[in-house]
Order: sequence, then C-alpha cells, then structure tokens
Amino acid sequence: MSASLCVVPDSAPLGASPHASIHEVECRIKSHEWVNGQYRLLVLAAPPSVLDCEPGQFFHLLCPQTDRFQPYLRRPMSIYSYDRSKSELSFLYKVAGAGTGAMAELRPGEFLNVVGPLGQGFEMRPEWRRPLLLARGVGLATLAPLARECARLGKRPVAICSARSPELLMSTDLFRSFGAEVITVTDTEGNSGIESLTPLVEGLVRSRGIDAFFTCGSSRLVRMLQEIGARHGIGGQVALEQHMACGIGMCQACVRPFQRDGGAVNLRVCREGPVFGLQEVL
Amino acid sequence: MSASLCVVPDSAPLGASPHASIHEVECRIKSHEWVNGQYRLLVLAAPPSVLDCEPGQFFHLLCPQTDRFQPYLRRPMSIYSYDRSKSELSFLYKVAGAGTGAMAELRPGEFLNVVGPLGQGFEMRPEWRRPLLLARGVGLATLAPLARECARLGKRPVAICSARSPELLMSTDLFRSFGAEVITVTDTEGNSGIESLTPLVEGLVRSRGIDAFFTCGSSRLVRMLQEIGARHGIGGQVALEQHMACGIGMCQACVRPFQRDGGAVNLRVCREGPVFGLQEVL
Amino acid sequence: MADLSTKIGALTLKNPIMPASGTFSEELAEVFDLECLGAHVTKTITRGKRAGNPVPRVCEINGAMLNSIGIPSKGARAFIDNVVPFYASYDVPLVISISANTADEFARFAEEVSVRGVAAIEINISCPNIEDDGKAFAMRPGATGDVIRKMRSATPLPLWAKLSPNTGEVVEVAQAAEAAGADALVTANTMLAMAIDSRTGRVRLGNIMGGLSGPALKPITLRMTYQCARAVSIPVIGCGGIATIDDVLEYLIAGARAVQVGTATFISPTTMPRLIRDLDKALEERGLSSVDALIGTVAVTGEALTLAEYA
Amino acid sequence: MADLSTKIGALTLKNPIMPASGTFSEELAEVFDLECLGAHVTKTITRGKRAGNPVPRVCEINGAMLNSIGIPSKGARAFIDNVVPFYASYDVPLVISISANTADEFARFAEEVSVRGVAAIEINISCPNIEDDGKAFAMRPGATGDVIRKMRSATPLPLWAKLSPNTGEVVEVAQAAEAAGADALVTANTMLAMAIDSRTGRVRLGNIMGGLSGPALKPITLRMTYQCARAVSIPVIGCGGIATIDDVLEYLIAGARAVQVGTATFISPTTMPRLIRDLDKALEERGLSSVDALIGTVAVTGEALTLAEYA
Ligand SMILES: Cc1cc2nc3c(=O)[nH]c(=O)nc-3n(C[C@H](O)[C@H](O)[C@H](O)COP(=O)(O)OP(=O)(O)OC[C@H]3O[C@@H](n4cnc5c(N)ncnc54)[C@H](O)[C@@H]3O)c2cc1C
Ligand SMILES: Cc1cc2nc3c(=O)[nH]c(=O)nc-3n(C[C@H](O)[C@H](O)[C@H](O)COP(=O)(O)OP(=O)(O)OC[C@H]3O[C@@H](n4cnc5c(N)ncnc54)[C@H](O)[C@@H]3O)c2cc1C
Ligand SMILES: Cc1cc2nc3c(=O)[nH]c(=O)nc-3n(C[C@H](O)[C@H](O)[C@H](O)COP(=O)(O)O)c2cc1C
Ligand SMILES: Cc1cc2nc3c(=O)[nH]c(=O)nc-3n(C[C@H](O)[C@H](O)[C@H](O)COP(=O)(O)O)c2cc1C
Ligand code: FES
Ligand code: FES
Repeated sequence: MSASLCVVPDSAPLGASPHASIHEVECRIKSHEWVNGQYRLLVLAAPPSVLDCEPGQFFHLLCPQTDRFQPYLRRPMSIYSYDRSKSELSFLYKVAGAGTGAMAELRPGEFLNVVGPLGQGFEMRPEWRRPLLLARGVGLATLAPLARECARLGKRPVAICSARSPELLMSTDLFRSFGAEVITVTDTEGNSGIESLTPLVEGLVRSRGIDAFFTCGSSRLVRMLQEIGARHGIGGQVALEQHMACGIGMCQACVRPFQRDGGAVNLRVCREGPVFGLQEVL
Repeated sequence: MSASLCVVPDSAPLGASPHASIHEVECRIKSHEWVNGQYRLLVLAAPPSVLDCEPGQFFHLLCPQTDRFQPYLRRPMSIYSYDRSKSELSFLYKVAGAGTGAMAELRPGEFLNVVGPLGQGFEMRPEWRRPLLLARGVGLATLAPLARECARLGKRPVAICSARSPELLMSTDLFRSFGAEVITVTDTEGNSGIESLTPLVEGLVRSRGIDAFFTCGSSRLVRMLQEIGARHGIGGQVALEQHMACGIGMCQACVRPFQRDGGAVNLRVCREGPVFGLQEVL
Repeated sequence: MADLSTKIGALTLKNPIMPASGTFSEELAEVFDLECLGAHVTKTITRGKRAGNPVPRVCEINGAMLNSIGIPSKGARAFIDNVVPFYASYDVPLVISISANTADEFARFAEEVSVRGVAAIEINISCPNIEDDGKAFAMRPGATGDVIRKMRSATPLPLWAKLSPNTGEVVEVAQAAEAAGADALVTANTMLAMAIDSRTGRVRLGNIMGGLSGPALKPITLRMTYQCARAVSIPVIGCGGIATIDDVLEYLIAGARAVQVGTATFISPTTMPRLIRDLDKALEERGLSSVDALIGTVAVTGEALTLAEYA
Repeated sequence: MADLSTKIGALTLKNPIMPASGTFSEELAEVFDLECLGAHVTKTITRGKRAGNPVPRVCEINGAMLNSIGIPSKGARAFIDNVVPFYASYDVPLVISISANTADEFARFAEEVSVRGVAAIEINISCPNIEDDGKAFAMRPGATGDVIRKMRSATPLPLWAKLSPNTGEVVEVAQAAEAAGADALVTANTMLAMAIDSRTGRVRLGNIMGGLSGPALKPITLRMTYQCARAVSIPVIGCGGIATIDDVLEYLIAGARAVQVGTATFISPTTMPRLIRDLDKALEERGLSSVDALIGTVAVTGEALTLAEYA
C-alpha cells in the first residue's frame, strides 16, 4: 500500500521526504536570556537539516500554550544566527503580544517546535563592495547574519543601528566583530529621524562610497532609502514583514503589492520574500 | 451611582457581598504530593471565608492551562480536609483526564483558583451511633472528613476501604487516627466484589451494631447498601457525582432523578446534593 | 467614574453588564451582590412543566462548552410565585425569558407573565416552531415576525428578541423582529454543534446535539452583533463568549448597547462584577466619560465590500 | 497494517486524509512527500484573474483563526498550464476547487477545467450568487441544486459540493445537492465571523468579516457531517478543525468517508502524514482492519429526539 510511503516510525522526522527543504523540528533550548528590558535572545540546539540557511530567511515558531497566553498561529522570526559547527540556531526577538509573551516563558532544556528555513534570503551581489546596513529594533536581528556574511565575503559594511534610547541599542559589538563600522542613532539623542538620517546616509554615500542599501521593516526608512537610492543609482534589498498564517506559501495571507515587470503585483512575503529589491517595494 | 456597589478595589475579593457564602479565591499551593501512582494530595493555603465548610461539600477548581492540557470547565472535588487553625484546605484526587492532568502540573508556590464551599454536606444525625463508611477510590477523599467529624462527635465508625490492589489503598492510617475500625478489601485479594461485601456488611450490622451507611460514587455499592439498609431498616447518606458546568445551581447540567414526596424528581447534584439520602437515590 | 448607564429602549440600565438566560439564577446571590448588575435575566421558562433533556447535558470542547440542558421548567405559576418575588428586592430590571411552540402560545404566555416586577420579556425564539417543520422561529424572518407581532399586542412590556446563529438570514430576521415591534435584539443564542468521544464512539451529550457557547462562539456572535446593529435602529444586546473586558469592549465597539455574559460565569462566578469594574477603568483609560461614547465606534479599514468574499 | 483506503463514489483514495482547499499548495512538497495523501485538493480558482481581499487577511482568535483571503486567482488558463501538470507526477487523485458567480458560469467553468489530470471537481458554493441578492449558493437548497444540475450536464467528472455552515438549512441543501447529481459532499467551509481589536477599535481583517476555521469550528462542522451523513446516501467528507487523530476518528465515527485538513497544516505542516500514521495505529488499537469498519459507527444514548431542543 502506498500509504506506507509516509507512515513513518515515531522516531523519524514526520513524513520526511528525500526532497524536503523545509523541516518541522523540535529544538531543545540551550539558552534564553534578556538582552535588555524588551528583547530576548533564544538559542536552540538545531539539527543540520534546518541549518542550511541564509541571512534574511526566517523560521516559523510554534509558541507554547501557557496559563497567561494561548497563541494559535505560528510566529515568524528572522534568523539571528546559525552555526552548523555548533548546531545552533538563534533568534533575537521583542516581547510584544501573546506569541512572544508565551515564548518568553520558555526555559532552557524545554523544546520549541520550529518550521524552516523559509523564504528568500539576502543576495549580496559580488559588485556590491560597500554595503550600508540600516537597522532599527528587531531589524537588527534580521541584518546581523548579513553582517556576518559580509565578513565572510570580505566586505566591510557600514551599519547604522537605531533605537529609542542608548540602553536599547543592541548587537553593536556583534556588528563590530564582523568588521562593520557602526554608527548609532537614537530617538533620545534626536538623531534617528528621517531629517537626520537622510543627510547622514547621503554623507556616507559620498564619504564611504556606499553602493548598496539593506534594511528591514519600517516603511519610513524604506521610503528614505528608495529616494536616496534613486538619486544616486544605488540598489539594495529590504526584508519585509506581514501577518502570516502558513509561512510556506499556501495561504496567500501575507501578500503585499510590488512593482514588477512594469505593473503592480501581489507577492507573498513568506515565499517570494521576505527579502525584496529595494525599488520594487510599493 | 449604584454600579459603584460592586466596583470593588483591586485588592478586595471581587464583588464581595455581605451575604456571600460561596467564594471565588486564589489559593497558594502549600504542597502537592503523589500519594501513589494515581492519586495526588493537594494542600492549599486558604482564607477563613472558604473554610466554613462541612464534610461532603465540594469545591469547584479552575485547572490551569498547560502546554499539554487546556481544560475549560471547572472540576468538582470533594473536600479531603479543612483546617481553620492552619488555614488549610486539601483535596485528594485521581489523575484522570485533561483537568486533573493539568492540575497535576501545579507546583507548590503557584496558585489555584477555587470556588466554594458548595453543596450540602453529610448530616450525621445524633441517633446514629455506629456508622459504616464504605469507600472506594476517590470516595476515600469524600469520606475522610466525615470520619474526622465522627471523631469530633465521639462516634466510632467502621470504615471499609476498597481498592484495586493493596498498594492503591490510601488513607487507612488517617481513618484509624480518627478512631475508625478499618477493614480493607481489594480486587486482587478477591474480596471487594458485591458477593463478598454483602456478607461482610451484613456481618458488621450484626456484630458492630451498624446503624447508618455512608458511601459515595459507585452505583453498585449504593444499590447494595440500599438493599441491606432496606432489610434492616438502616438509613444513611450517599455522595453522588455528575458532570457539572456551574457547580452553583444555575445551569441544571448536573441533575439526577430521585425519589421524593412519592414521585421521581430531577435534583441538582451540585445544589440539593452532592449528599443525598441513601434510599432516595434512583 | 464614567457614566456606565445605557438605555435599552425605555429601560435605563445602570450598566451594560447582565447575565445571559440559562446561566444565572438566585443562587448567584451567594457569590456577589446581584444589585450591581445592569439587569437580571432568568432562565427560559415554558408555560407547562417540562423535564429537560437526558444527561450528560454538558461537555467541554476546545476551550468552549456544549449544552443540551433543554428547557426544564417548573411552569409559569411556580415562576411567578417563587422566582419573580426573589428579584423584587433588587433595584434592577428583571427580564424574563420565555418560550413556546406556536406564535399564539407565545402571545398567551407573554400576557400571563406580564406581572408586577417584570421589566421586559426576552423571547427565546431558538426553540422549535411546531407549525413550521420544527425549525426554530429564529431561523426565518416570517416566523420571527409572526411571533413578535402576536406578542406585541398581548403585552405592554418591552420585548427583546433573542436571535440564533443557526440561521443564514440574520439580518432579515433582525429586520423582521424590528418591524414586528421588538424593542431590542439579543445576539445571540448558542450554535448547534456536536461532540463525539473518539475513545468510546459515543456522542457526548444525551441529546446528541447541543449548543456551543463560550469563547469559541464569540467571533460568530460578534459578527452578528455588528451586522444587526447596522441593519436595525432598535438597540442590540451582544451575547456570546464574553469573558474579559476586551470582549465587552469589542461588542460595544461593534454596536451593542449592552452585553450578556453566559458561560463565563460558570468558569468564574465573579465575572460580571469584575467586568463592571474593568469597564469603568477601560473607559477612563480611553478618556471616555460614558459607555455611550464607545458604542458603535468600530473603524473599518479600506472600503466595505458589498458582497462579502470571505472564503 | 489496516486497510486505510476509502471510496468516494467512483474514486478510490489510498487513505481518507486530504487537504482542504485554500490550505494546500505545491510548496508543501518541500515539507513532505505529497504522494502519501488520499487526494490533492487545490485552492479555489475563478475563471478570470482576481486579486483577493485587502490585508490583513488573517488573524488569530481564541485558538482558531479568521481569514478573508478571498479568492485571488491567476485564472483558469494559468492553472491548467502550470498547476495541473505539477500534480501529474503523483499517483494521487487531483481535486480542483472552482467558484463562479452564476450557475451558468459554474457550468462553463467546469467544462473548461475538465482536463486530463483532474480527478474531481470540488464546488465552492460558499461564494456569493450574484443572481440571488449576493447570498452564497450554499445558503439555499434551490440555488445549490441549480448550480449542481447545470454542472452535472457540463462535465463527466465527479462533483463534490462543499457546503457552508452559514446556512440554517444544511440538511435541505445537502439533499438538494444529492438530488442534483453531486457525487459527494464536503462539510464544511468556514463560518462567517469577525474580530475587533479592542485597543484600537479597528476591525482585524481588511475585509471586515472573515471565515472562522480551526478547532473552534469543529463542533459545528462535525454536527453538519453527522446530519448530512444521515440525510444523504452519497459520501460525506468531513472538514473543520481537524488537527489530531481523535478529530479524524470523530468525523469518521460521525459518518464521514474521508476528511480534509485545513488550518492545522498551518500550525504544523506535517499534520497530514502524522494523521495517516496515527490512523493506522488507532485502527489497530481498536482491532479494526479497515477504515470502513469505523465509518458511521456513532453510538447514541437514549432516544433521538425529533425536535432537537438544545437551548
Ligand atoms: C519574516 C519576519 C521576520 C521577523 N523577524 C522578527 C525578529 O527577528 N524579531 C522580532 O522580534 N520580530 C520579528 N518579526 C515580527 C514578529 O513576527 C512579531 O513581532 C510577532 O509575530 C508578534 O507576535 P505576538 O503574538 O507577540 O504579537 P501580537 O501582536 O499579539 O500578534 C498577533 C498576530 O499578529 C501577527 N503579527 C504581529 N506583529 C507582526 C509583525 N510585525 N509581522 C508579522 N506578523 C505580526 C502575529 O504573528 C500574530 O499572528 C518578524 C516578522 C516577519 C514577518
Ligand atoms: C461532587 C464531586 C466531588 C468529587 N470529588 C472528587 C475527589 O475528591 N477526588 C477525585 O479524584 N475526583 C472527584 N470527583 C470526580 C472529579 O470531578 C473528576 O474525576 C474530574 O472532573 C475529572 O476531570 P478530568 O478532566 O481529569 O477528566 P475528563 O474525563 O477529561 O473530564 C471531562 C469532563 O467530564 C467531567 N467528569 C469526568 N468525570 C467526572 C466525574 N466522575 N464526576 C463529575 N464530572 C466528571 C469533568 O469535570 C469534565 O468536565 C468528584 C466529582 C464530583 C461531582
Ligand atoms: C447551560 C446553558 C443554558 C442555557 N439556557 C438558555 C435558555 O434557557 N434560554 C436562552 O435563551 N439561552 C440559553 N442559553 C444560551 C445563553 O443565554 C447564551 O446565549 C449563550 O450561552 C452564548 O453566550 P456565552 O457564550 O456567554 O455563554 C444557555 C446557555 C448555556 C451554556
Ligand atoms: C486561509 C484559508 C483559505 C481558504 N480558502 C478556501 C478556498 O479557496 N476554497 C474553499 O472552498 N475553502 C477555503 N477555505 C476553507 C477550508 O478549505 C476549510 O473548509 C475550513 O478552513 C475548515 O477547515 P479547517 O478548520 O481544518 O481549516 C480556506 C480556509 C483558510 C483557513
Ligand atoms: S503566510 Fe501563507 S502564503 Fe505567506
Ligand atoms: S452544575 Fe450547574 S446546576 Fe449543578
């Protein structure tokens, strides 16, 4: 009977197929620390199958049911770091609502069910020599592995890290350790607004020869980089967010409109994205 | 505005009314131990308001939401013991399905929300001098405080404790400490069936002058005691179970038919019971 | 303190929180002071005595419950003699829920229970109409209109029509109720559902099918509340799955002028007084001085589509 | 190993587990081998291109979800050229779900998609019928009968009618579908619902209302499955809230000959292969040698009441 094709033993990963590139696995939590009052770093012990991933890709996490929170859908989280040699996968996340609230209660030694890796990651083109990484809040989580990829490729990026206040700045040392030049801006210092960032980025284009922009999330920042990019003929990529159900491409929940082939088309953030070309974002 | 009548401060018990006799309170768990492989003893720190209770009454417990179990309705549990001087309330329960499964995960120091005391407890009439307590399984939990009440009233009951196997016998020492004469019967020894119990009880009626029967749960045992009672003109009381929603008397979920005033009537186990007259049970 | 009062037609309630029929009784007075409630709503009664359905009458299922209590009833006389007087000691409108099997019986019954102490009649039209294939009145605009029209001429009391989520014509039924003279709508009763025990292969309710209530019902009844509040001009009272202050706010925002709390009282008997307290806090947090200021304020994104495409 | 096969009319499925329309696509082949499924059921398509509804298109609510995806469609041509061939490599019946706005359009469309590689057509009659006030076809027996009758003469393929929980006349609609020539019923689609964010006062779906799916829907659709399985003699396929093997067993026991798994695949993309494995185990534990032996075995306690009294 062909049904036996996927009547897998209890111990085997469920319904494993030889061509599977997306996996649902239970990962043991190695550590789970507060980075500051809002963000937590979750480090998982992950099997090699899911560590064949790229910066910009994400996982879909099954948050636990707790007495306070009963999230239902999975929650998408960018890969903050992945390390095949240590079998480690980590996420940096902000505690927001029910899902992340429930996640925050997970303790080392417990397990988290993750699905991934998902989506299209960043593409660091060979001709891009001096990338600018502009990250705010959770965007840091998404861009951190890209900074590492730059280091691997021998490119020295400039990273602008933005936050509400200096205490909430994160990962600046990590970015520096990947050889990035780090510039910090914060709301409290009054230098994180578009009015301040525009001249800052324009200046970096001139002084550092920035030739590619990478950012995520905030549509204000995307809009700003699109304008500066258009003025200077600089391309780049953006990682976007959208409410998701499946995360795999089945449900069409996560569409956004993009400029492609001369017209506006709806694309799935989970599948055609989450990384898109800077200028195609509408 | 009269709405202020029950706009109570956060700290006060909600909607407290001067005439309240049923309370919803959060109790801290003092201890929570396995008694054997199936039963757990849960001891709560309870406020005096809910300790004004009687043997045979019960509480309605709000089981927690866990990753494995998400019970919705409350679960009724007989009072196993209550102690005003120690501010203690305890339950002896069998881990069965979702509700008790979730309860079993509670740790000392955590809180459990209870509503009670509920229902009509046992009435130990002055003319009953030599009561027989027949308990099996969770029935022990229900009859234990009655044994204590007997001790307080200076009556020396006989307690037949029944279980599947000798290891599963519980609380026999507790019953003895209340001055009860304890007889144990088990399935593995083959002396817990109706065929063995009937002559045993008949014998006790003759030898010990048993003049009242108390039992709970099992309809086989109730039927047997009704027959023996009818033969010897011995009355008594039975604590019954029924699926409940509200536990307070509002929903009429928990009705059972009883013989009253010459006819069969539906009575609410949570309100008119859980203790009923031995002969009125149909 | 915000003004929590709300008007349901001619009746002014001190606050918009009241119990749902069948989930409330005199016994709750042993838990908290029933004086605090916006209204008292009693379990549906029938004119004659009835036993109700076989047990088990309730089961729990995925964070919700099913019930097939039926309508056990001691009859009209016992109710008027024993229950109505109990509530007379409170300064809270008493709403009594009634049911019958034909429009004429409904009318006669309404007349009979229009006694001193009763402030309004809630019409449980989710019961089978024996003149219409046994389909509940609330399933069809025609049957609903009929029953309310006949009751309207039989009693001067305000009539609240309690709608059913089982119909495919909620809006039409709501409009028929309004046209026939209903003073308010209650949205809604339970949704017909079923549960089977996969281990034993048995149905889990004595009556096979039963009504779904609790949080799982909320998205459905909240939708009905929104639909009805837009479709009629009489007040709509939201009901279904309310347990937290957020639930209350959602119904008010959707257009309900008051809400009924059912199953949540089984989970926490102090739910209603807590909601009253929390409502006051929530209005204050939003800088609103009255419940009125919140009612019907729902903001819709984009253009409302005429033909809802949701699947 | 038990015999997991089941017959849906002329089609034999290797097991009763298949995806629900709109919750399945080619991408799932990257998670597990789609060969293991009883059937492949694709997202509803329309003949022409459509964009679907505004975002947000999904939200979660009390252990369930709402969606207002709508029916974004690349059109019939793109589907036949790109999607049908993808599934040709599997030895699994391909069921395609279609939708249209009139009975005639449905018929023309059915003819157009009756191509090699398609094993059956699922009719999504939960879409608005523009000739009937915009009420979905599945709301009324007449409209349902019409559309199926016209499709019946337009295609030789088996027709599966997917019913809606929004109607008050499930049994009548099921019987009308059978009488008009449907080969099977699917019970059911999502239930119309709504969610509001109490903090912002905004509706949580771009389309205001949306369809409820997931565990909260199960008691409703299980009830429909039971009602339909008793009312018709064509096979009924259960759908709604299935996530665990117990859910599958409950539907089979209620009378379903197969089941569709929807939202659960979003929560765990390996749900379907797991259910197939667990079904085999469950039958073995019960000493049953085939799925057939379980279907429709529900035991009812007491006497079934003719007029269900559930509220
Ligand atoms: C591709 C991708 C990568 C992401 N990476 C990160 C990351 O590395 N670190 C991080 O902190 N956050 C990240 N986010 C955002 C993160 O998914 C949300 O913060 C999270 O889902 C909020 O869930 P909640 O239950 O705590 O909040 P709630 O607001 O209670 O969530 C309610 C619902 O809305 C959805 N939702 C809320 N905010 C977002 C959002 N911004 N994007 C998508 N769905 C949302 C939730 O998934 C949930 O379904 C990412 C989002 C996407 C789409
Ligand atoms: C007045 C009263 C006192 C009780 N005292 C005790 C006690 O001291 N110790 C003890 O171990 N058990 C006692 N029980 C039984 C206890 O309530 C059930 O074992 C418990 O509800 C099972 O819940 P569950 O979720 O673990 O099991 P499940 O079988 O998953 O429960 C499913 C549903 O059925 C109900 N249910 C299942 N069994 C019973 C039952 N026997 N009586 C009533 N409802 C039931 C549950 O409350 C729940 O709503 C008492 C029952 C009643 C009515
Ligand atoms: C146990 C029970 C009994 C009920 N009895 C009645 C009733 O007699 N009449 C009525 O109109 N509604 C009755 N209902 C329906 C409730 O009034 C309410 O409409 C429904 O439960 C939805 O609200 P909830 O989710 O807050 O419970 C009953 C509900 C439950 C749970
Ligand atoms: C995101 C989403 C999209 C859906 N799209 C369709 C569809 O295009 N056609 C259809 O007939 N049903 C559609 N459905 C309904 C499902 O097929 C199924 O009937 C419903 O979700 C109930 O099953 P579930 O609880 O297992 O999800 C959709 C459901 C969801 C959640
Ligand atoms: S989340 Fe389902 S398609 Fe993107
Ligand atoms: S459980 Fe509600 S009346 Fe007894």
